[in-house]
Amino acid sequence: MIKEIKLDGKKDISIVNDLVDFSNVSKVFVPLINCNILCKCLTKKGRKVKIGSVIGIREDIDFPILSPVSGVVLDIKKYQYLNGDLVDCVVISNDKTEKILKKNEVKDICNYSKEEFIDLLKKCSISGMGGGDFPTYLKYEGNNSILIVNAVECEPYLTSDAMICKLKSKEILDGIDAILKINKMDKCLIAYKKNNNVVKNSFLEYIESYDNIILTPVDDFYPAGWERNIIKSVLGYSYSKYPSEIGIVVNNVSTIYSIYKALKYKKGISKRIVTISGDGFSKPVNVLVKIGTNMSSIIKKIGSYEGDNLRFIAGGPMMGTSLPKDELIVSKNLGAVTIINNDEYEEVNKCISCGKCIDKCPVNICPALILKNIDDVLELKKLHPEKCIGCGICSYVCPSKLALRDAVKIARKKVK
Amino acid sequence: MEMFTIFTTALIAENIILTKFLGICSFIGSSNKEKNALGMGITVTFVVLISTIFTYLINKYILIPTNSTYLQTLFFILVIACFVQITELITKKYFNNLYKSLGIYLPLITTNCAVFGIILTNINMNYDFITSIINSLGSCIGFVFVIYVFSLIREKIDKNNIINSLKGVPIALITAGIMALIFSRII
Amino acid sequence: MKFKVSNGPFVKSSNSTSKMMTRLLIALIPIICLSILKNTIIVYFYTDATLLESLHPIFMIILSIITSYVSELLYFKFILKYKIADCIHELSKSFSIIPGVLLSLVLPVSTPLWVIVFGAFFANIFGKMIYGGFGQNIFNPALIGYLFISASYSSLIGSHLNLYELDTLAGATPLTNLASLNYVGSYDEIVSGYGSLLNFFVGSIPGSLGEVSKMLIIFAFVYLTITKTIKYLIPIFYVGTVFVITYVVSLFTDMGIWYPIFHILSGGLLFGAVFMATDPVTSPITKFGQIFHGICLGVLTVSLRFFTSYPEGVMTSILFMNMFVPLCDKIGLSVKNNLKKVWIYILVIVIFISMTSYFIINKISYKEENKIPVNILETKKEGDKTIYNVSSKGWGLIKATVTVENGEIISIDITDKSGETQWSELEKNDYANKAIEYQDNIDSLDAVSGSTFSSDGIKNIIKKILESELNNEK
Amino acid sequence: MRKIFKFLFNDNPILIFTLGLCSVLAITTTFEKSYIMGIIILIVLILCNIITSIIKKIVKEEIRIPVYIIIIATIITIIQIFISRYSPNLYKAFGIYLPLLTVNCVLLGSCLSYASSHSIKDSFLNALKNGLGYLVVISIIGFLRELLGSGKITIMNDISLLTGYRFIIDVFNNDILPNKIFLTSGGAFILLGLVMGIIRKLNRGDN
Repeated sequence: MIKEIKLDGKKDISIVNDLVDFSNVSKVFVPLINCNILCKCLTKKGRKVKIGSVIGIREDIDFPILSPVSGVVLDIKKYQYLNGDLVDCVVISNDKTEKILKKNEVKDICNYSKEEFIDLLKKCSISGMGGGDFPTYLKYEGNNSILIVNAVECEPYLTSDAMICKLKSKEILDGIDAILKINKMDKCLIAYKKNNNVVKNSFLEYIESYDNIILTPVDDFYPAGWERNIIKSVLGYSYSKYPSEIGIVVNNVSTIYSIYKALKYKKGISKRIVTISGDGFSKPVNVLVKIGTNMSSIIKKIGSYEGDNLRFIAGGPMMGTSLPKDELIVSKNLGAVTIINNDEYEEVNKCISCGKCIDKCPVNICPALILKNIDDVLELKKLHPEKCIGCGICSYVCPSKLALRDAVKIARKKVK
Repeated sequence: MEMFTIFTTALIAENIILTKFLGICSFIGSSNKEKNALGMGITVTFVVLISTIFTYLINKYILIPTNSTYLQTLFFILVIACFVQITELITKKYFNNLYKSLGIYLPLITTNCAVFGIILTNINMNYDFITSIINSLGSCIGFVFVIYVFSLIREKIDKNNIINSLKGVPIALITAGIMALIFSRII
Repeated sequence: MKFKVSNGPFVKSSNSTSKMMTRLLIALIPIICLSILKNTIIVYFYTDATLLESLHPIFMIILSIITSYVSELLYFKFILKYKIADCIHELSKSFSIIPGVLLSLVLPVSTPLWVIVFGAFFANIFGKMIYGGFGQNIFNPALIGYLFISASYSSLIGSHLNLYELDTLAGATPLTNLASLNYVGSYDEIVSGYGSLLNFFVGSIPGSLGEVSKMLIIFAFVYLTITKTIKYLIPIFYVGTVFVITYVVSLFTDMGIWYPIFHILSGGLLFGAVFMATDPVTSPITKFGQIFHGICLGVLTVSLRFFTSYPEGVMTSILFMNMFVPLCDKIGLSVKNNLKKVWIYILVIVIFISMTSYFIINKISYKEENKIPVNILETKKEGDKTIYNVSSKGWGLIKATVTVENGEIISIDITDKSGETQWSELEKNDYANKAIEYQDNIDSLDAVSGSTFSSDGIKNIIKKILESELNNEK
Repeated sequence: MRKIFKFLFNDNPILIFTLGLCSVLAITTTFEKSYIMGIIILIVLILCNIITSIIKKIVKEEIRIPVYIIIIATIITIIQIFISRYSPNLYKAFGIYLPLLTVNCVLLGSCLSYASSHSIKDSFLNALKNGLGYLVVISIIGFLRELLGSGKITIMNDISLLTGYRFIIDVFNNDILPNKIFLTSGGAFILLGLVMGIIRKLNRGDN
């Protein structure tokens, strides 16, 4: 029995207007972080870098961080990352000499062996762009039989995945076909929301020519985009810790596009689509930005804020965190920036232990009890806060409007 | 049926904490954590059962024939005190982990009114052997039952923001009072 | 540009605590209206009670609401020393109207008004405020008020019948009537005194203010579960367990299906289950915890109804089970972590139910033979005299030989009285011979003060022997 | 007044250290029983403190507890015989709580912790201080319980054999006040909790 809530997507306000390109930016701040683990910086001030040269590395699995632009490293300073902390970033001035990449373009992207494929993914530092920022090559190491492409995007206001399907559906399907051949998987399922016609129409044009790629609709409820829910609603299987145990790989649709570009041009991605929307923003739109650009400069160019009691949120309204100032640097896993005016939800009361959050929690833990024993670590260990995926349903459903999701986040830090 | 009524009255109606007020010092003192409460309860049951047997034998074969019943208090206290000393030594030597969990409660037992109270009620009501065992068993289980439930409630109460003049023992006493009122309504 | 930081998701559901409380009130309003209709309007027209007297129930409800608000205000003002503005703000957020209404609906109709004020004051202060205000109390505040009232002024509460019922219906509430028939009886003894079961369902039976028509309560339950304001698992399992146990009892004492239905529809069971037991703050939070809580409530209510002198088991069992809410949560959590553990608790539940039903059946059937605690060891016949060797339960054990001649006891001599500590008084006024004189109506002979057990022992001997004499003649 | 209040309540055994509650709640149903119990405990406390401080050098470390218990038990049995001789119904009223005094935490606590390490004079003064504090608190609770519970105050009833006359004040008997909840066991707990809260508030008020 999948625990879910109904949410109205509010997606149509930003998908209608087309992509705005802001990729030629003067300065870039590349965050030295991967999967919330800080990485070591390999460059110094004043060193010249080209697109794709390694500027940082994550020690435990020596996963490289590449420079999205060519230019000179100005210095390494702390800037605001999407989870709200200050992360040191490599500031690179962009000399706008985009190296033409035609010469090492690969004609047939299918003739890679498995080891070459995994090594390529690691060299081009491909990581999950749906928000998890998990290095993708680790998912492909085992032998898997089914690939699921997650184009569900169940967060309200977010349309970056839908936009990339709309523009690059042919390339995505080629990429999927190449992955299936290289890893000898037998089929791929593209999961999308039933009423999301943009994704459906964009894939329907080219889907016939690929026999083992199937478009499977998923019904419209909130945590549909979560790995476990997708696998359960699409295939009906369930697993204990990682999907690779039962031979399934789940990838975000923009990650598939970055894999395609890595196979085609042997280079990591340097640009990314970010949705800027929310009812506190004048012109909700999708923008194509370089990784590392500072969002405040872009927002000033597009539109202005409306309303007074506004919240600036990195990510979607359900899973995102609100930030004190809008100088947010774009990282590979930043999907959207949402600006919401938040004045009618102020009525915070005490917990009346009504049990709604426990009924609706997809990972089956008790957020209310975690909030009650927040400062007793022994008790917290029994409540397993580490299982939480931060989906925010508990705070959404809570009648007293308590901050349950953040309490569990704090508890997770305490238990670690 | 007779045994059963004695057992249930000792368990709920004549509950030694809530109606007979015995053992309140340890009840308030050790019921703030669930682990302490269980440890205390088991030790008390352990000590009471064995010492009821001893005191019954002493009373029947030494005190009544020499009709020096006024020496009762002295003898029973000595029995309990030295018995607690013996159990302390035994548990320390043989089952060490039991000693570690019960260690801090054993000296506390000697000053525990519940233990002495149960024995005295047995003697005053001059129950025969089996009924005194049943009675002390019932009251011990009542003791453990009340102290365990109370420790769960106290753990929950300590998290509330009570005004600081009522925090800690006074709020525990008031809750125990409400529990006593509920218990008295059951029989 | 600077922004305020606030936590948690930024899209929230429209549901809020105040909406839930208003839904609860909406569910309560029809019940209040019907009870007002039943207890005031009918009383006003059919009996010669003055307007003021018949409006008594309405005053009860209004007064208990006002007192709960005033007591909270006083607590905030004087104990917590808030300013007036903060007091009003806190008051609006702590919904003290619900305990006020529930308390007045639970009390019998003719309770004096100052008892209501006393009850509501204690309900709010001791039930909710000293534990830290709304959402932090251990016991259901309305029931704390009920507890304090019944502990201190139980005599003053008065009978459950309102003025109209006083002169039309003779008997007390159905449950006290059942208790007087020691829980067994045919359909017409227990039920038809109040019309058919339909009357129970519609609610024209005597009871406290809130025990009005069960139909309205069931409608309220359906409405509340659809709008998801109460924990629907607790009432279902509570009423279910009561039905199961009473059904098993009715099977063994062959009383038909109407017996469990009678038990469910009578007393405050439905009202307590839907409104009292599901108070969100004082009920378990985990799913299995609620199920376990409901079943234990059912078991406790039935055992209270059958074993104790109080006819009304619901309120006390809800209060008793409020103490176990942390325990039920602990059980619910351990089941949530690994499902295999659920079998242990199901086993415990099955043991609970079977034990209570066994004891109830035992208690009911035990009552029929009404055994006298005397057993005849051996009887010898000498000519027309029969000599009984008897042992009866006094303080210890009294052994005696009794000689009987054509139905008349002529002599008793006590052979062994070692167990009797105060035997001397009995000997002083030679109680045995006196008992022989009174042997026809032995109960009129009162026991010797200070040795009631021993004198009862002797009286039982006489009763047993006369009874066995009668059996021999038949 | 402030000094007396501080002398009595700042480290009162019942209220601050919650010791010796067992006998406090059970027998304070009438005012007379409570202040007599207070006097008994005062006498026992002084006697056993003096004796322990006298013999503290002789007694070795391990067998301290049994020796002190024997001392207390003997004193208590003496008093028990004394009471059962002079006022039998008081003895019956105390029931099992009189022999229970031997296990009372106040006596053993103060003997072990204080008397065994201080000189005779100090331990006597400490015993006096604790005893008086105990007496005052127990009589307050007894007074309140009886006043609110049964509406009358018995000053001299059971021990009439000794003092020769009975003295019971009848305060109020309307149907509101003598509310028998204070005589029940629950009422005693609640009253003690409230009194403890109030006194703790007053204490915190001044220091």
